[in-house]
Amino acid sequence: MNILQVNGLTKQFGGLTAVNDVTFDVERGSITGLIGPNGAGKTTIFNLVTGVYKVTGGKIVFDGKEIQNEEAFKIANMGITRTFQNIRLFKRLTVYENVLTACQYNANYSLFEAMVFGLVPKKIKRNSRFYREEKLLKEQAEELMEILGLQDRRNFIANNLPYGFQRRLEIARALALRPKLLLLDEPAAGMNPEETEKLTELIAFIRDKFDLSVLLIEHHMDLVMEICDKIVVLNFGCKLAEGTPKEIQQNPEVQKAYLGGGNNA
Amino acid sequence: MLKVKNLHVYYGGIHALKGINVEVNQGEIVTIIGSNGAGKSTLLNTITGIVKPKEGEIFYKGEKLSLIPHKIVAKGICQVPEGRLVFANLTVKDNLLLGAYLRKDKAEINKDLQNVYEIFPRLKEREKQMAGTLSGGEQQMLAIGRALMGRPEIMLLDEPSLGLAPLLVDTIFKIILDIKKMGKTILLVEQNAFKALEIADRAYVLEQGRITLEGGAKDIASDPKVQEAYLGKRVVG
Amino acid sequence: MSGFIQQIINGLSIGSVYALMAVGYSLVYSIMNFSNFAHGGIIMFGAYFGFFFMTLYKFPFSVAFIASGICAALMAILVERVAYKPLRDRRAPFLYFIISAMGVSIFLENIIIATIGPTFRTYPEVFSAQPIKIGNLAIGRIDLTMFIISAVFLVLLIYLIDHTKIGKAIQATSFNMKASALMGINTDFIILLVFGLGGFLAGLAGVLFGMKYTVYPQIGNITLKSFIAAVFGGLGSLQGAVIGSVLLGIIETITSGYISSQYRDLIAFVLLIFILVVRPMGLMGKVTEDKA
Amino acid sequence: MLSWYYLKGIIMLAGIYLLPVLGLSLLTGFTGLFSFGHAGFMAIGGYTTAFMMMKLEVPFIPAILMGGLFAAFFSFIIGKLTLKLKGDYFCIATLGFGEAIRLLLDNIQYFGGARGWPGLPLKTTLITVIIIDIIAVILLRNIIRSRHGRNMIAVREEELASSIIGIDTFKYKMISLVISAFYAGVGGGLLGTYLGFLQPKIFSLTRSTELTIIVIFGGLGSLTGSVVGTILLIALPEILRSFANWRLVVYGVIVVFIMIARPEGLMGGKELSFDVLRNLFRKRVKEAKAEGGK
Amino acid sequence: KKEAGDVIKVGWIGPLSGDQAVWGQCESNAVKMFFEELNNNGGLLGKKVEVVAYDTRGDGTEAVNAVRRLTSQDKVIAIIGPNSSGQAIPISSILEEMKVPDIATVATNPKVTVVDGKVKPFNFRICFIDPYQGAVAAGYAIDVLGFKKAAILYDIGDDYSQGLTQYFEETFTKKGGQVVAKEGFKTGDVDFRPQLTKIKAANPDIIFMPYYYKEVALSAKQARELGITATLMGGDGWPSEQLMTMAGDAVEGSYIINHLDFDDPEVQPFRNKYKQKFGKDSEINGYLATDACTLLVEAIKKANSFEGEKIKEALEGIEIKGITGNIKIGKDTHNPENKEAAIIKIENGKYKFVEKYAVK
Ligand SMILES: Nc1ncnc2c1ncn2[C@@H]1O[C@H](COP(=O)(O)OP(=O)(O)OP(=O)(O)O)[C@@H](O)[C@H]1O
Ligand SMILES: Nc1ncnc2c1ncn2[C@@H]1O[C@H](COP(=O)(O)OP(=O)(O)OP(=O)(O)O)[C@@H](O)[C@H]1O
Ligand SMILES: CC(C)C[C@H](N)C(=O)O
Ligand SMILES: [Mg+2]
Ligand SMILES: [Mg+2]
Repeated sequence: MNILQVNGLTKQFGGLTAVNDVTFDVERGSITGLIGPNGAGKTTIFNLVTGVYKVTGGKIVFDGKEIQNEEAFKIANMGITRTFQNIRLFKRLTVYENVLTACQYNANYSLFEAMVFGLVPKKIKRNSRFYREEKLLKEQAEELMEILGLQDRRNFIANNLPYGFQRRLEIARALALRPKLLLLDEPAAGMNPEETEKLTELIAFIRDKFDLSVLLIEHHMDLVMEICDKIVVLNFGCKLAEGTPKEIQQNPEVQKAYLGGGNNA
Repeated sequence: MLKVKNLHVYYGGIHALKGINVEVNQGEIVTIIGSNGAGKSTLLNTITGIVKPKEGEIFYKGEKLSLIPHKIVAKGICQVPEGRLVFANLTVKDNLLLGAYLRKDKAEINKDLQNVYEIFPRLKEREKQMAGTLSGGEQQMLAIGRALMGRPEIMLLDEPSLGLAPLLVDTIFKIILDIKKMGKTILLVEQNAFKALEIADRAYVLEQGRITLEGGAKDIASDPKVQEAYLGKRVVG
Repeated sequence: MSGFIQQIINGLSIGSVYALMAVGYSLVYSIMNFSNFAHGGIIMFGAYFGFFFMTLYKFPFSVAFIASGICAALMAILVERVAYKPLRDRRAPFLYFIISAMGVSIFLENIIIATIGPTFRTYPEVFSAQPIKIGNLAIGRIDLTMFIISAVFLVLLIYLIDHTKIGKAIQATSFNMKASALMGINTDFIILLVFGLGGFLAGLAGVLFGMKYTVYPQIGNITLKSFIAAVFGGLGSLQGAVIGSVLLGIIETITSGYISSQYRDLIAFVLLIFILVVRPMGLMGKVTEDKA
Repeated sequence: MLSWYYLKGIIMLAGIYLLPVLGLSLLTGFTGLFSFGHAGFMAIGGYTTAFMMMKLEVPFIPAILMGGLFAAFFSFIIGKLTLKLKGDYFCIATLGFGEAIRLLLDNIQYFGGARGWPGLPLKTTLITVIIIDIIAVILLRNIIRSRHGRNMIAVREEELASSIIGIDTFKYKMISLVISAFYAGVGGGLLGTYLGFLQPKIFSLTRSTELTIIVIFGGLGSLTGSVVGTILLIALPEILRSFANWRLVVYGVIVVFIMIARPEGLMGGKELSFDVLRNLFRKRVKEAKAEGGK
Repeated sequence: KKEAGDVIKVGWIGPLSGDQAVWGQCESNAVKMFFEELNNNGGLLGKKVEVVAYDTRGDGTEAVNAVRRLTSQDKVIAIIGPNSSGQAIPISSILEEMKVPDIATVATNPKVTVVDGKVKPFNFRICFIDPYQGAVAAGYAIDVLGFKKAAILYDIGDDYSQGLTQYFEETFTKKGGQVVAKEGFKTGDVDFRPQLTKIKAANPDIIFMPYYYKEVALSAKQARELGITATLMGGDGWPSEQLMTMAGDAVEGSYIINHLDFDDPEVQPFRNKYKQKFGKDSEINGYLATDACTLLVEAIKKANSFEGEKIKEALEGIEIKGITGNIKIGKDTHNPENKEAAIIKIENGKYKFVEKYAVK
């Protein structure tokens, strides 16, 4: 069963067709790679899937529901979330606050409950949904920071984190939603080979631990080839190829358009 | 040519650079490797005057550098900053022309422009597009192209291969070598340490604000500690 | 019919007052990305400069006009240095600039009240108060002058910004100061230049305003209207500022003339909201999709 | 030295203004929306309260609550239309709204038009003001320290990122606006019954900008800052009273000075809570002990 | 009482800053000048008078604070001012609480002294009220000048302007006249052409302009530019030495309802003294503030006491001769009763007294 189906997806900016009739799907529980030269339309596809852009044509089906042109937050609440290629953290908040904020998805207490139970003696508070859920959120935030190795820098202002940590924080924030489908846009950018390797393990670990599917954009071929179950290759907005890492690596067209001699793989 | 002496930089309470000494000679490629948060970008930013050091001096051609960015740039030092920082509200072409802001030679500027377009044909196609809507990799090309337009004597490159497709990564390193051949000097910060060390003459390893290792690029590349920490277990290629 | 045409003329006349103020205001906005509420204060000072140059020092009009512009430009630069630069150096968010600007505008208005007094003053007559008459219609001479001056400066500024290197540097600086500095742009100078230009325009606007109406410490409040007009036209767009101003002027007069003068601003406001709902970036503002 | 009667007046006024300031603090400081129209919401609250009490003989407390609700209702309509607008565009819309409300009231002779509405019952007392203030601060603090408050802050920081973590940004802006209008409305009701008089002039643009100045002066994103800012900036003109016509000159200078000396405002995102005080105290004690040990 | 030795304090409030500062500064000057002179002439009941003047920015809430301070901190025995109803109305509860009488200078809304038929015990005033002035204007326009078609241009956001408009319109239509156009503008506006163009189309005989002289000058000039020839008429917001310099020919031939005849010999001493001392002419407020002081001093003498309540009682029904005419404070209204208005016509750029007039 596929968690995501993209069907004939097209996006135009003025006269420019950034994504042109692209069709592929992401199998449940898989890690699917989305690769292609710069400007091929990868990020644009993420923007379309997450509702940041309106589609020009085609269909996006998530978990059996058509979601194209839904509002971004609704799509997020259905279970798709992402990281950004150009990092978009809550810049002036701390690491902990970034993660905790994102955890909000897992709580249901209302504004009214918050107003009433916010400042009352513990005895009364303890039995409220507000108290229980807030406690839970905090635990979740701690856990996520732990998993992504952010505990040491929990009180850093996000903007002051080194690049690599900002990327991790983006992942942590995305995971807070307990997504069914996680879209990662160049998570390894700015990481050295050692760190990239750790990230590779982390992504696989996350997939299993959180029981989710991953759609991944990356230019680090070692990472892509190692963990992807399937790879979709884009070129000039069109799908160029689709297949297992092996197939893709040996595909001459992909080599010519993207890999270049294959010495990066 | 460029000499950094006992540099200390603080961000509020954070001691980001703890007494750095770096030297770059005319016509050399020098690379700085180090993990996230080591202080690489901080070093480059301090050289171009964007970050003010608390202690220490920077000499350029024997002269002490001022701390004012545009004066530093006027001396022929140019940086490709981390995060690209293209002018999102201007077209690709305007971005490139701004790279040549301090130059007056119209004809030469035009020649360089064509040259950049040759290296990155994608930019030529997108000449009139607003830079902010370019894809990540396209922006990176633009940032490099913009720096080339300034015809600097020394270029500070902060992770120039970031976000570029493998094919282009090769291109970029070729370009860096080409620039060197033109007699220019390069200070390169790279996560792709393997490639960086391959083209560099000398290298520094930066760890938590301190230089822990320095020497010829080949030596550094064969250092077991460096191999483990920065090159990954499987050295590819 | 002649009533209607007269109303349009009235609208253009009011609109050109707004326009002259809005251009300088919009110029500063386009680089600093914040609404410089001190602009009104500079305009007011411009009006006083012109008044004193002409009455106390007996400068001829043209000299007084330009001198007021220059004085106002220096003042704008001073304000920038004192009230904004420290904030800029600390990379403070734009809200703080706005508050600082409000402080400045309170200061400017009241320093006049406290020193030279709150009374109104009248310029000596330079342009004949007799309007140009075409049949039943009356067109004020100052109105015409203002209209022409706004138009000329608009064209000059657009040329400067869109077609010169300095203009590109201004745009670049407005977008990212750090990156601009890395291009070798002297961002500090660019900012002074913009404030100077904005201040110069404010000075001219002040003199013309003072001549057309009168000089008093609250002149600055009129900039509220040009502020609205600039937003209406699309912030940061100079063309937008002018078009917005003229439109606002005409909307106001048509409303006063044919619907209700009592509810004029209410109707203008509803229209403004309506236009913004349809075009959230103002009339001439660029609509860009947020690239993620 | 200072007479209690006079001091009481200032405290009451500060207490009354604290409400719209708190509302605006939520909107501007925590949600990142700038409003120049809050005097308009105060006006709606004030006139509604007066109408309820004078014409419908509703008791005091329900009447000011109605004032708040009515202001909130108006803000809801305005929000529906304009919350999609960004930055200054939204700000202009609120500015226009505030002015429009005043113009409307100027024209409604039933409420006295521009000549105002005298003879309102003088119900506002120091105790009521203080109790309402305390409740208002606590409620707001509770909101801010909940996921709802964090969502608002997220919207302030980065709208796009907020929406991809499932935050309905429009809804949270709306909640913030409605709550802040409610606070402003209640403040308006209290002001009317403190002065015994309402006049559209009282709710001028200057008043709106004053509120904004207070919020930013106190420090964006800090409730403590709003409280401290209100007290200081309401008291400041009183302190400066003897400067006569130089008063506002000095006021302007002080505002600019604070902004450039402490651009983050007095409190700048920090809160003064009992925990902080306690910790501060403990630290002092520890330090003292350490010193003593040496 | 607590007064330090032989000094008593009198308060004044009004706008020293903000957009009404012109009037406030003039009033505070006049009040200070008045008491200075009084002190030089031996003071009041053997005591010197100190004036404590506070700025209100013209704002009601500030007025409340200022009065709280005056009454409790400074312990003034009485207050002069403020200059507008918006400030005068909210202070009444404090005056009552602290038992300090106040004489407003130009707060013309009837409700300053009387609300719902009840007189406010400590609020007094020296000026006419809006209904009276509006009626005088309308009466004079129709009965004496014989104009039948009037247009009104007024400031919607200003209480005074709205008041005069209402009563002018009422009287004028009651007397058989017709208001052919009624146009509004907003405080702070400087361009009135759209409204005037509309008024021109209605072709009135007279245009009633109940607002202050800055706007008067601007609107009159613009009216003439548009070719409007109708006679203009205004209230006590008009008279100022500045009007003529600003408006020039545009106001020639206009009629003004004023408190006094500027050329009246009785007025000259104050007029000259003020000009000499401050280097500029007094606004109309200066005259009224001076009369308010005279009124207060007479009341204190009559009461032979500095106690608020006694002064208040003395004020009720007191009669004085001030520079703005004979003033008798009504017991049930706290207004000057039957104060005659002076009709002034502008001729050759001068204020020319026409006659004293009271509406029938
Ligand atoms: N808002 C926009 N307006 C105009 N063109 C756009 C816009 N967004 C993207 N594009 C163009 O669409 C193309 C696809 O961009 P996209 O960001 O999807 O590329 P990408 O595959 O993610 O590339 P990279 O690997 O470099 O990040 C690019 O050529 C880009 O210039
Ligand atoms: N503006 C800032 N404010 C506070 N701390 C900062 C700031 N910028 C950087 N730092 C801190 O300084 C240290 C060095 O950061 P720097 O960005 O120079 O690292 P880097 O080596 O370039 O890392 P990366 O490889 O991730 O780009 C880090 O610990 C970082 O958290
Ligand atoms: C727009 C307003 C808030 C400020 C106004 N322009 C002034 O200078 O006072
Ligand atoms: Mg991309
Ligand atoms: Mg870096």
